[in-house]
Amino acid sequence: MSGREELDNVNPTIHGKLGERHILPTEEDDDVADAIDTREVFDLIRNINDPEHPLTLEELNVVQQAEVEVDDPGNVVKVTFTPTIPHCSMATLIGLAIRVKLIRSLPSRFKVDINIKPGTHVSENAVNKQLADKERVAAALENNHLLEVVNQCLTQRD
Amino acid sequence: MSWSVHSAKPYRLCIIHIFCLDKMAATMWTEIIENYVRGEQKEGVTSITAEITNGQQTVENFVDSMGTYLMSTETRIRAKGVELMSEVLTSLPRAFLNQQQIQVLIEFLCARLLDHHSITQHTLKGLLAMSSQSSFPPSSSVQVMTAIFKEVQVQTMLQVDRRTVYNIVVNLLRISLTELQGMGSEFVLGLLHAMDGEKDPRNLILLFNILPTVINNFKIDMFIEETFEVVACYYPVDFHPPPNDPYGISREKLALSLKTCLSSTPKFAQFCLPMVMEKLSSDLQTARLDSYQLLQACAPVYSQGDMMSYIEAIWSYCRKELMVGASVELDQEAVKTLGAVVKAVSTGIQSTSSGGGGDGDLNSFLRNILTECRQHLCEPDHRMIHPCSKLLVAVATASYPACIVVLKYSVPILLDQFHIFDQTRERMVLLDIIQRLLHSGHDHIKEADDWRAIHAHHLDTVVTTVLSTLAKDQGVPDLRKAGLGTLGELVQVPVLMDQSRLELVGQELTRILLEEANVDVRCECIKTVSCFASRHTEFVKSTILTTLWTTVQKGESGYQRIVVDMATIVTNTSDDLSRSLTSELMVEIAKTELNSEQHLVYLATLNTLTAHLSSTPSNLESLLSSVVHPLMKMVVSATLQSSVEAGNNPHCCGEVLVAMAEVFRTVVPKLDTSMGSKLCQCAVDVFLHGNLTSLELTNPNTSVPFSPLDPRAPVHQTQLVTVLQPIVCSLRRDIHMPSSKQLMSSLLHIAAHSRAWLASTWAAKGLAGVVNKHPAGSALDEVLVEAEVLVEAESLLGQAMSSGQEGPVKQQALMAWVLLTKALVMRSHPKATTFLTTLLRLLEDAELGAQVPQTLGMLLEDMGDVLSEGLHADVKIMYKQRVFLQALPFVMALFNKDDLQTRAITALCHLLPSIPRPVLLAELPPIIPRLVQSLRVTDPRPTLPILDILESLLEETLPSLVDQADTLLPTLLELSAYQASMKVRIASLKCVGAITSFPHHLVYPHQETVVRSLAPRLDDKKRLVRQEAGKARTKWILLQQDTKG
Amino acid sequence: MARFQEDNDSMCDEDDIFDSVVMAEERCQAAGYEDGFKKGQELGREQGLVMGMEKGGQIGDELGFYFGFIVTWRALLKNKPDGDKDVPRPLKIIESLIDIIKELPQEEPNSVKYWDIIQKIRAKFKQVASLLKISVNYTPKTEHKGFSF
Amino acid sequence: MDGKLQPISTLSGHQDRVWCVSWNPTGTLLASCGGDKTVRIWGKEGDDWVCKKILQDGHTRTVRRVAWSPCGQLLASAGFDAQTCIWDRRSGEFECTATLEGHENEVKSVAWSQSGSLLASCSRDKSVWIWEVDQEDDDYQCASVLSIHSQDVKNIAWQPGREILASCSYDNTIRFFHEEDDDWSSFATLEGHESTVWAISFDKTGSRLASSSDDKTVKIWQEYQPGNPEGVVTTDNMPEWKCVCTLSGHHSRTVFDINWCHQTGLIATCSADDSILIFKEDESIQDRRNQPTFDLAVKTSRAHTEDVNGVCWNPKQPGLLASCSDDGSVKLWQYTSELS
Repeated sequence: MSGREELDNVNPTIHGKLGERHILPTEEDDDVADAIDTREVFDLIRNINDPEHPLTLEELNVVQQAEVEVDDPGNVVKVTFTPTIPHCSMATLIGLAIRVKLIRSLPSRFKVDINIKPGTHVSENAVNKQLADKERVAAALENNHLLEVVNQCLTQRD
Repeated sequence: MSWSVHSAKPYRLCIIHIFCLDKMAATMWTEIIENYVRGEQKEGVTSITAEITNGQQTVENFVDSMGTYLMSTETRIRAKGVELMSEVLTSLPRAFLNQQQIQVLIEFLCARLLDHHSITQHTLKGLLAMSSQSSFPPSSSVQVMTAIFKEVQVQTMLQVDRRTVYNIVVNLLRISLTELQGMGSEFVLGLLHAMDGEKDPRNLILLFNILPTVINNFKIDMFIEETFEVVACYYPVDFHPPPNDPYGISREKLALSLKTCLSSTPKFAQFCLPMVMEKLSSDLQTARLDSYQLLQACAPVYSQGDMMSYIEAIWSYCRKELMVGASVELDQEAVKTLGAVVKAVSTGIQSTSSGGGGDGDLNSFLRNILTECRQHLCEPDHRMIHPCSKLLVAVATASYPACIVVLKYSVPILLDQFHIFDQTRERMVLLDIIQRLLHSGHDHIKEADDWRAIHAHHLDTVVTTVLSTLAKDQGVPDLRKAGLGTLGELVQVPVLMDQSRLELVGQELTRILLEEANVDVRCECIKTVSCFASRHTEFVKSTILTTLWTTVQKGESGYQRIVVDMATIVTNTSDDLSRSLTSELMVEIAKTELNSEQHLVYLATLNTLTAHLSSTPSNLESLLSSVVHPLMKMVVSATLQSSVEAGNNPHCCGEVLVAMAEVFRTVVPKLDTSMGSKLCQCAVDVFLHGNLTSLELTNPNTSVPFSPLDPRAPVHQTQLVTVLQPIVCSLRRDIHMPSSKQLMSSLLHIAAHSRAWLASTWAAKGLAGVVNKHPAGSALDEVLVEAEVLVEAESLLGQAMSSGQEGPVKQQALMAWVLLTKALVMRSHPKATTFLTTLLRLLEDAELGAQVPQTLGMLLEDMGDVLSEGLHADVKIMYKQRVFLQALPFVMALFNKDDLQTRAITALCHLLPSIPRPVLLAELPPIIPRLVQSLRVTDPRPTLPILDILESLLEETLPSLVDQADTLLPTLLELSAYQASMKVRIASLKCVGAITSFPHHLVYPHQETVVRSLAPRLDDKKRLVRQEAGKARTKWILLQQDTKG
Repeated sequence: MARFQEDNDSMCDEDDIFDSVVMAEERCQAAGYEDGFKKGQELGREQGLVMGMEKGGQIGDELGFYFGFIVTWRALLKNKPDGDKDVPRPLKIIESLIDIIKELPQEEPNSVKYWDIIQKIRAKFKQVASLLKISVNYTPKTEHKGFSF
Repeated sequence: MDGKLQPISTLSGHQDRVWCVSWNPTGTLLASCGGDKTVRIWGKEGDDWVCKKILQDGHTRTVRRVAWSPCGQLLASAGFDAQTCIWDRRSGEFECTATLEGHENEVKSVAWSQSGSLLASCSRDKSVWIWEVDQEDDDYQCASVLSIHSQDVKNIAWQPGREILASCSYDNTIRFFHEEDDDWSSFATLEGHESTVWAISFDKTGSRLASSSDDKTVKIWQEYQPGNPEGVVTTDNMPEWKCVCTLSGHHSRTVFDINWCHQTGLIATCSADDSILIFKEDESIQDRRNQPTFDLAVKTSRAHTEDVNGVCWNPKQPGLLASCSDDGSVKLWQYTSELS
């Protein structure tokens, strides 16, 4: 709790959460193939914990379903996220958490692009470039300290 | 040494002139005692106690014969002596010793306290024994306590001995409070001194429990602070019970009893409150938690003044807590605390309007917090409004004066915001808060004027404002829900609802009930209407309900839904409304021109109503006369027509009968003995003896006699057994069943021979129900023998007669047999085993075998319509376990027959789910290998239930399963790719995930393999499978966290 | 209408009387701005100074670390017997490194050149360490907040 | 497109993504390395390619790149564990005879000079290290530490025939280094790529350099010696490099690796778009030196099921290409041109 004072954004606005996805009869049907859609991808990332607040990225509006693009046949997923404040020093970590979550949960065939919503962060390009560099990401995930931090963001709080 | 000799004197003196020394007796036990004192054998105690209790010897003799040891100059011997003596005294019956004896012994023991410290513990045991004697003379308690406080250094002793002292205190406080009060401060200080620095949780619990008594019954004013300190030093409790500690003392228990101490007297306030305030600022969540709970306990006890002087501080802490939102639990506690405190300070204050005194303070406090909250209330788009509103609601709920101030202030603000913000989300937030505030109001505010004051600014607009959110074009259902919620509160505000607004609201709500497509919104609307009705019953009845009912009667599309909604509304509102709807329904049901589908709808609704009404015993009589009998009459009279007419009479339709039976099943179990017997008698008269008079009916065409329980009777008659069954099977067990023998055997015949499926099934159920409750004896036994002949010998095993119908006959027979067996095993009737064995043998039967596994499931699961506890069935404990254990060998045997393995597995699938967990865990180990192996079968669909069971078991990390991990994982991973069934894929993925809860060293080696082989599952064509795969994979990936990091 | 007249007159009359008052606002504003600006300048200078000292301190700390290390090793190497093939190379680089550190310009630390030299020093130091087969590297005291990988 | 690229075989075994493939000088052995922390040595047995050796417990983290010494006896591996390992097979077995430490973090590439007397390594610590090799007693002495790049250095390559080193970086530039009065320094900076330059590869002559980048393009750079006929200005008597050709619009994502075949002159590129491309220079052009044209000879869109991380031409068998990918597989391909 002592860290509370050092928060970048002490008092964020929180937003409502989407309800659980309603299961359609077709999803129960063995023979129908359900395409991977934006909601499915959004469901993967919306519950990621913010590194600083006891809140999820969805509650902080860092990620929104509208900012998720999915092309299932084309094997492309694009996620744009919005840091809570323009100088948020955690932006890279959040981005990394999103990427790791998707690496772990999406079929490997997908190409995943993660970017900061244009104009919402001071060092937008630097962060984007770093998140796009798979060599750096790979190295990061071999760093136990970092890995732990990321995993904390990815472990369900209940 | 010298002192020990001298200290032995007082004993000799008292003994000598109190007991007449009897040398004979003295020698009695020398041997036993000798052995004991030498420490060679302990049994001595029991034999001595025995002889004393059965009067062969007296305590006096005993003590006497102890003399030499008690006087010995050797400390060890004296110690041993006293120990033995105390042991014996302890093991004496509670009411054995008389006052005089006790006094003497106390004299002696108290004197012992002066002796060597190694003797003290035994002495104390003796004293404890005395204090637990029922005829302990209260007068002596002072002597005992004084001696202890004077001579015993409690804190220097062992935990057990300290405990002995505390227990003595406990006893004495119980026996002789008044005498001890005489000791005054001596006692209090003594106790405080004795317990000062106590560390052992077991002792502390004990002490915390007696302290309130002391605090409230002794004059502690001169040393309140000392008293407080002695207790407070344990606050907040920091204690972590050792793993598997036998005493089951938890941090919570300690905290609780400590709380009761601290909140036991208002005198503590001056010290306690500052302490709590300090703890409230702690970073430790537990500390804060305790502090909130302590405050809640103290608030009602401590003086208003004290609480008032800290209320500001408390407010700011609670506020901080909610703003930060560290944990839900803390939030709730903070809110509760605030409420409790405000409640406490408001007591005795009528309204805050009149200034001065405590209420003045309260008033200013409320003003402060309201001004603090104002800004947040004006920002419905900001998260702060949520904690803020929670706090306000808590305050408002606390007391009348608080409520009125808060509402007067905040409701207008919120309504203004409502007009400023037109975004759905914000509006919902606002409505929600308004609703909760108004709700708090209804508990406190009775005066119309108060309400008028609260709604002063918008008296005429508020209702319309809220109604505006309900308009059709309001896109979002959630907003409509919120609107309805608020409306539900508004309609209960007296001043708001003049005739015109009543009309307005009434129309709107009716419209929603008729037109609204969204289920959630309709549910909310039903709630609202219910609130509405509870205030304006007549109005709602005459407008909304009437409109709805007419639409229903038109039978237009959606009428089913509406009639259900109506039922909910009336049951929420009042029995009167429920009754009137009931009678409306009965009228409809009586109409034979309606089609059976309508009948089913009405009967279902009728059932809901009866369920509600019958929960009040006083309603039962009227239900019998207005529902049960009329229905019975309906169906019986229907069957009196020629079968042709009966054919197209809905009252002869099987489904309708079943639906009616449901209604009966709702009412009958609730009937008391007399009502039950009457109904039962009537039913038997009608159906068994064909005596229609009790239904005021006569059989028009004598050609067809009314004898429904005769297998030869026309189908539309025999199937009446459907409505008979719930009556004869759902009664209390103490109700005597008239001509039961005849009833049972006719049911048996129908069950076995009737060609009508409906009749035979329900007859079988009826039979089972009766058999299960029927008192043991010849009647029952004969029926069972009859059954063995009729069902077992003829149909099941023997060659059934006319070959053509063999199939169905066997089916019926099996059904009847299963039900009978169930009835018997449940009451664990002597014949149960034989019946069950017959059934189990059938497992290998060429023809029926395939169906037996399912029937095993029937034996164990609750059937609902018969043989369930709710229907007063005779259910002996552990019957499921017995069935399971008897069945298991037969099932396991099947595994050895190649062609029957699948059958074995299906059997397990039906048995396992309904076996109580502990039994399962006990019996499973031998089966597990089979289960795991069964997962290998090429078509895993039948093993689905097993996968489900496995998942739950895996989480328990059952050792026998853990051993299987290496075989299990590959199989599960294989199954997780089983294309033919997503259910199998999902279930197995769940299991894979569950395995991560196994011991880390067992699973970690598999991590790489599992994570890699789950990767392709992420691309499963079914979304639900992908989700499970993702979950499972994450669990496995996160494993590494445990070791590294 | 009448009232309006009245007001109007009164205003005209009292114009000059109130002039000082009216203007006062502007004047105060101007003065206030002046003061504020001065204060701001001073503050800025102070902060700049502190900042500079801090940065300077850090660099000094780092260079000091290197310098102490290599000077020591120069001594050690010189004591080794002649003809030790592991001596000449590190020694040579140490010498050059010492020169570079000594010649580091004290002025205009903002020039690109200055930082190139610092970089060169760091690089050379690593080389020395490597040649001496010692794993040693300078770790600055101050840790910057933030997150990167 | 006048060529064909036919898959010959797929070598599976790596337990994680494969980062890099490299042929030994005689073209008989293929070394691969990757996320499973191992180096694998593949060779031909009969008609099949099989895994001959697995070099484990050299690195504790991902092995990013491997490079054979010109003599073919030594294999250098660069690891994320900040180490460079030297594997010696003179004994017949591959044994780790030296580990070069000094980089602060991930070593991303390693390269031997043509003479084999120099070894270069580069790292995320923004520095390039040059080691002098004494093969006899496995001694590696640090000749220079070059902290010139402003970001991590992705790859390095020695210029054939000369002791000149080129490096490319996350800072979007390519740098050239040479030795002057026994210290090393940078003499040229090639700017033009708009994002990380992932790989560089010299042609046979060394006068041309090909680079591949995160900006999805490939660039061809031409060396201009002092006093070159074109009159390209050179500074302090060092050659100048100019971009003479940019190949764009071929790859749709980052181009991770590029390899210029010294026998056939073909350029192979691979990318995060899962494809492998082969480019062939059009010899018919007059001014090939200043305005070369490279045509797309083959495009294999789904060469692998995931990102393709590395390509390497066999030094002896013309047109034999090895590739490796995130999908954990190494593949061998044979290029054939329809014309020939």
